Amino acid sequence: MISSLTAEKLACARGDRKLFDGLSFRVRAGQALSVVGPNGAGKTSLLRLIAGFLTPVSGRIVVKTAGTESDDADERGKLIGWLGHHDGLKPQLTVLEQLKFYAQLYDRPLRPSGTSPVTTGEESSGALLERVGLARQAELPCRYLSAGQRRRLALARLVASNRSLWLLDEPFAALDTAGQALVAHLMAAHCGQGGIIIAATHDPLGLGNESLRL
Amino acid sequence: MNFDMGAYGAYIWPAYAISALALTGATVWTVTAWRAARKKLAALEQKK
Amino acid sequence: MSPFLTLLARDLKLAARSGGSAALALSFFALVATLVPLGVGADLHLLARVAGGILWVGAVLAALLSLDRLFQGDYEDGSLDVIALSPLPLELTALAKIAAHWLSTGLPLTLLSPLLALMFNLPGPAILTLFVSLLIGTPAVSAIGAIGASLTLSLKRGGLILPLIILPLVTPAVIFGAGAVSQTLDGMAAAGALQLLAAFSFAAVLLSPFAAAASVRLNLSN
Amino acid sequence: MNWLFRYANPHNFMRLSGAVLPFTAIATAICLAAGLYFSFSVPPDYQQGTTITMLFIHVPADVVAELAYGAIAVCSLLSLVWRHPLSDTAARAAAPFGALFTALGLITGALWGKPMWGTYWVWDARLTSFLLLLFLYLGYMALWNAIEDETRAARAAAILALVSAINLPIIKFSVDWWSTLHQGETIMAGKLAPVYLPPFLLMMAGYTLLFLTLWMIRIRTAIVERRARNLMVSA
Repeated sequence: MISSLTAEKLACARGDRKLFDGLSFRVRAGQALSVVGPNGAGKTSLLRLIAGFLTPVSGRIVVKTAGTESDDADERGKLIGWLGHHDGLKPQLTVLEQLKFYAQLYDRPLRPSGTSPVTTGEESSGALLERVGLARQAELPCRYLSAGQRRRLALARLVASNRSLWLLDEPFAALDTAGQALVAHLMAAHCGQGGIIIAATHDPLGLGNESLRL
Repeated sequence: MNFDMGAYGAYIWPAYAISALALTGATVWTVTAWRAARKKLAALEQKK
Repeated sequence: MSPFLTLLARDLKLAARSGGSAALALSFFALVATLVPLGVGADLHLLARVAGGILWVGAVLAALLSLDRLFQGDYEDGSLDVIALSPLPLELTALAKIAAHWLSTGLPLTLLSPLLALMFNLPGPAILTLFVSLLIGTPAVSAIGAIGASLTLSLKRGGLILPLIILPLVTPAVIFGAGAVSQTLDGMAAAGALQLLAAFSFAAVLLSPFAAAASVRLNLSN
Repeated sequence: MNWLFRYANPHNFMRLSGAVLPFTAIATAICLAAGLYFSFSVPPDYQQGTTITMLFIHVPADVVAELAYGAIAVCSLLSLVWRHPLSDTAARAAAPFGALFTALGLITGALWGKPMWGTYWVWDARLTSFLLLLFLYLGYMALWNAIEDETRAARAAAILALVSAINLPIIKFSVDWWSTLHQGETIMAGKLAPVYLPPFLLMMAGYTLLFLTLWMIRIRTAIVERRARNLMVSA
């Protein structure tokens, strides 16, 4: 389980353009950090930096887990649940296929609906889809989903990945009020279980959390 | 020096001509680009 | 199911559902094989002579058709980010995609080749050599192709530059594959050529995932 | 590796290459002039006749063509392993010259082939390998130009160059194998008689020096262009 993430004097550049410099912050288990700032300030780049897709020009990111400390991007990647701009869904796959694919890819296979859990906390695919409000769409190919429904499925995938460090890029985008409430609820639950959330967002997260302005 | 290539001259001279042309062309192109870049940088540094 | 097989199964499912890229590759392959006699004439003797080369070149071109989408689809819709953070190393991700590409194009092309070879008047033993050479050689095309696909994955018109990058690199496969067929035609043993082809294919499948993973990683830094 | 990085720093490179360039340029001119003089002073070969003069421009072009690809591969390795930006610039700068020398090797080879075999193009193993090398150069340059972001283009091109460099010997081997299969001929038969060595070696040195000179100027141009761009961006 993750206990904290610390950024030390991060600097990031895209091509010849400097995005930010000397950026330091710390997020502890159970906390959420919202990254706010105008378009082009480097919110997405910060998330990609934490995910290890980008390498910082200088500075480092340290993750503490149960007594050990590491600034290795690959190690960190194993803790990360990613929700990017794009939902990562294939139009040809059904909602259930898509969810099961990601769950198995993350080595957290979902229990088929109607069977009983083997270990505690193991959720069934049906229950998870129910939770994000897509139970009726389970057999529907993703190409027929609305933008909001696609986002809900991406959220279900995020939950199914069972990672402790959530990196969310505009988690409220494309969602209606009920959907936004769902995101807030999922995030509160994640923090409640000792997870960490770092979210790039226009709106405040509504968790009484800290925010970082770029 | 002997420039009499006999019957093979029809192949040898074009080969030398093409090689000379290409290498001269490459040199001219390289040097022109270098001069242009230098001039541009000098102009920009002057403006500062 | 392991993450590797999960990804392989998904890519095969996607290939089967998106208009059947295998069917397209097969049609293209058959079409090339039809155009050649129309171009060079229906002299059965001549056709038998060129069959090995034509069918090998046709198979490589047909396999190239669907190659540019190997990583591009996942890159564009954001799946690649999620896959990259999964427990599956990118090298194995690349290998799964190579395997999926081969199973959905290289293998069907190989299975179709004896039929086309018959139409080219290729004698039995040569047909067998062609079949075996395609079977062991087409994985190299998918593997080397994966390098090209990963290098061009962010390009809108990557499909144009991909063949330029890939074709020179797969020439050894074409040479050994088609060479084996002509050796059989001449009544020589083709085992040597097939062994060279197998070695090339093995090395390509073994090493390409590393190059492809490196270039996927570079394209994620966006 | 530290000594290398000291010279690979753009500033130091500009100083060092600026000092070396006049000498390589003069040496190039001397070698080529003397090489040409001797090329037309040697007696005709007892087998090939006057076509032996073709050798003095064909073989150096081929050798430099391969040398340039080797240079690109080494620079690509330096760039991928040590992430040095100057090696990317150097790799990119070498490519057009490599392609040019490859093309020259092919053209002179074809013109040599006509009197030798009565046809401009024979699918001889060496010519065929060089044709494939030309395509490798074209693909490499096309990839550089296709990717907008320069750092990404550099890394992608470096990966391609390394993959190609590993594959190049295999391609050559396969083409040689193919050529024996079809009873192909080879253009370079026998050993070079001592009388032809002076023009051959001088032309070889001249071509190599010309490549090095042009390459350095090209790298310098790229560095100056980048400086100008940085000034324009910051202004």
